[in-house]
Amino acid sequence: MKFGIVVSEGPYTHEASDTAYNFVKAAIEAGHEVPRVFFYHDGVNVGTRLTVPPQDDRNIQVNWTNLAKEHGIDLVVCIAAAQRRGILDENEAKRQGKDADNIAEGFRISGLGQLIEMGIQTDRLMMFGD
Amino acid sequence: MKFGIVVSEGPYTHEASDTAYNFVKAAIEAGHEVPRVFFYHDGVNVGTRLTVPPQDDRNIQVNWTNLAKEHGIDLVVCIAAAQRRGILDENEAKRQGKDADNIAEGFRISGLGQLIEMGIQTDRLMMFGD
Amino acid sequence: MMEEGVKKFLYVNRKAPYGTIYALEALEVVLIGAAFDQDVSLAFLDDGVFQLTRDQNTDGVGVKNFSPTFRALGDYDVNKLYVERESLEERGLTADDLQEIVYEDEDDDWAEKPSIRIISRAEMADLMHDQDVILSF
Amino acid sequence: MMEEGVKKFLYVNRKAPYGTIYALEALEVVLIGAAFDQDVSLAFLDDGVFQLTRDQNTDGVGVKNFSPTFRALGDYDVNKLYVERESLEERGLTADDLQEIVYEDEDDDWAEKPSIRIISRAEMADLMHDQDVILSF
Amino acid sequence: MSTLHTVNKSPFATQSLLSCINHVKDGDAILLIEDGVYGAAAGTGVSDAVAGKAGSVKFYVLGPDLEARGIPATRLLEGVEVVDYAGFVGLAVEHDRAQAWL
Amino acid sequence: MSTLHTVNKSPFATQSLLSCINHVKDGDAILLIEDGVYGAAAGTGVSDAVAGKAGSVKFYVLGPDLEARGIPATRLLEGVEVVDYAGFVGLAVEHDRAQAWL
Repeated sequence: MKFGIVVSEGPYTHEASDTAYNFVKAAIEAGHEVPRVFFYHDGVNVGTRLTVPPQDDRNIQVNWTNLAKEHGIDLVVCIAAAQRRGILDENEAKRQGKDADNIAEGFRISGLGQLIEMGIQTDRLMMFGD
Repeated sequence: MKFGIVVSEGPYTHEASDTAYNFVKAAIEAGHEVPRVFFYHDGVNVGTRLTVPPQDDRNIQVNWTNLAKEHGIDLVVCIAAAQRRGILDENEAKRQGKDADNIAEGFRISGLGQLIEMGIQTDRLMMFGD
Repeated sequence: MMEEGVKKFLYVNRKAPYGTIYALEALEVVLIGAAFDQDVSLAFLDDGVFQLTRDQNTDGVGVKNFSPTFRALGDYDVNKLYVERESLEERGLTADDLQEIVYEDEDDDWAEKPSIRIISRAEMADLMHDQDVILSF
Repeated sequence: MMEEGVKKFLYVNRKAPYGTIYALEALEVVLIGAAFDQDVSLAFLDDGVFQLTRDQNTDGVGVKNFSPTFRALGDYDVNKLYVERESLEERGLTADDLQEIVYEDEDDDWAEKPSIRIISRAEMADLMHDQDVILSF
Repeated sequence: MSTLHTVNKSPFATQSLLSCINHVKDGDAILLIEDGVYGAAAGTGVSDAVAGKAGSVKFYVLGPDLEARGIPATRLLEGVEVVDYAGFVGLAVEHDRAQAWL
Repeated sequence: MSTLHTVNKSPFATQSLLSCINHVKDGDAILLIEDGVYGAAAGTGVSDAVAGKAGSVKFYVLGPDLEARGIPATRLLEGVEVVDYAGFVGLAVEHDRAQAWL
């Protein structure tokens, strides 16, 4: 079965991104497919490479990046939500005249159409938020 | 009278940073002092210079930066909360081996002691959060 | 599930506007989603019914007023806005407190019709149960 | 207000742990604040009482378990943890469901004493009313 | 000695207003802000709880947040006073401490 | 055709669980996760509401979230079943759609 996943809250502040991560791992272990995870609302903040969590805590961004690499998951950060919250890739930074970007490896910025498309093309849409 | 202000939620997602901003403006207009605003929890996300809000919306970071410049307000972003959420200044980025920083003009990163000190040195502590 | 066909999408709105951004960002999904030719419905229950009230004026708070956008939904062929009666009642509201939102029915000589349909809690449960994809805000 | 003296600081904890970070980050403020030699109290009411329950084990969720830190508060001279009885009762909890948290009383030959004090809702209201600075989490 | 309490959550969504009401002292003030302003309306499922406390505690509501949400002054509970941000500042000055029911 | 409902908020803090219970259909399942797991305990202010619905709807609770919060299995309401993340995935597969009560 194909799962589409939405993460609606930022890392550490809410448990949503942890629950989503644990769900995706379990789904893949059970033989299901997770073609895409869509990060919306504060969820876009999961996709910054600038987090420095305490050494005795998990690194939520790195966990997602590794899981995506291993299983070919498309990690999509919503462009509209990301711009409001200051998550940019190199292209967007250039286009917006910003002098830095912060997107993490394995994440890409794209439009809300990717969320709808995910809803159409998967068998179950799971939302994790606040 | 001296007000200390805590902002506990990120920009756009919650109204907290807007309410705090409107409160601080009104306090200063009424002749009071606001020596410091302390950004904690997701409030640290107010201090990124990478936000690109829609053109017909307010720019929360720029509003704070301008208000602070005009009235000499110390905008302090909590270092522990900021590291978890990926808000870094140039020094912190270097220290943590990160290749970019995102702190906005007029904001500085410092410790939680600045929050306690603010509570001691002001007449009223006002918290705006979720 | 219809692999090639049209899916029923329900956008569930349970939060008040302005205090948090969920209502506004839900509306942004609806507007983009309208281009995908799916069978779209919006549900307003609990504090979500507050999103549709008349005369919202955000000048004093300096936050963007997005309530006029609901009136444009008809132009995007989004015309099924289900509002729960019990949620209105608990909040002291009636249908008259909500904005007038209409669409032009192309199957009825473009007659102007109301997009808001007040339904009972039981009907809301039925509506939710009849969907392929549920997006919660 | 005592411009030069010691202020009464109350940390109000009303949220459950782990679902959100407020409980953990409140504790981080308390630990730093302990160095400032103020008169510090912690209040646990509503879902905040869940922060103090025994036997928390976060291995399965992969989130950091910060509940042992409460037991270290005594070493920081933070030993007034007020827990509201009505909040416990509504949640089916008693004092026995909470961690044992103690401090050594330097005024009583370092005798070990409990830091947790179960108080009524009315006493909680009195406590809140007796503060200079209230930090809410 | 009295306290200014601020409540910023909808009373239909969370328990914050109720918990605040259960912890105020006579002579305190409760200011409803942000989504908390919905608690100031008459004829709702929570208006009895507010009205019942309005004898011993003074209720205020932040006008700009009311207007944003389209709540007309005619719908307010009797005795609830509307203030602007300057009034909010004034309330914080008048009372000895502020407590936010987040 | 049935729905898997997920509730991730404490029933003592918000109305999410109550609203979910008011909108489920017979044969649906409710899975309590994150701070929602507090709703699975017996002897609380909300356990009657959960127990009253447990006849027509199956309640599940996410074990790792229970353990994180130190809630022993002995405190669970009768009929509430504990699942792990694999069980969560299984429930999502078994039902025709998932609805998150955020």
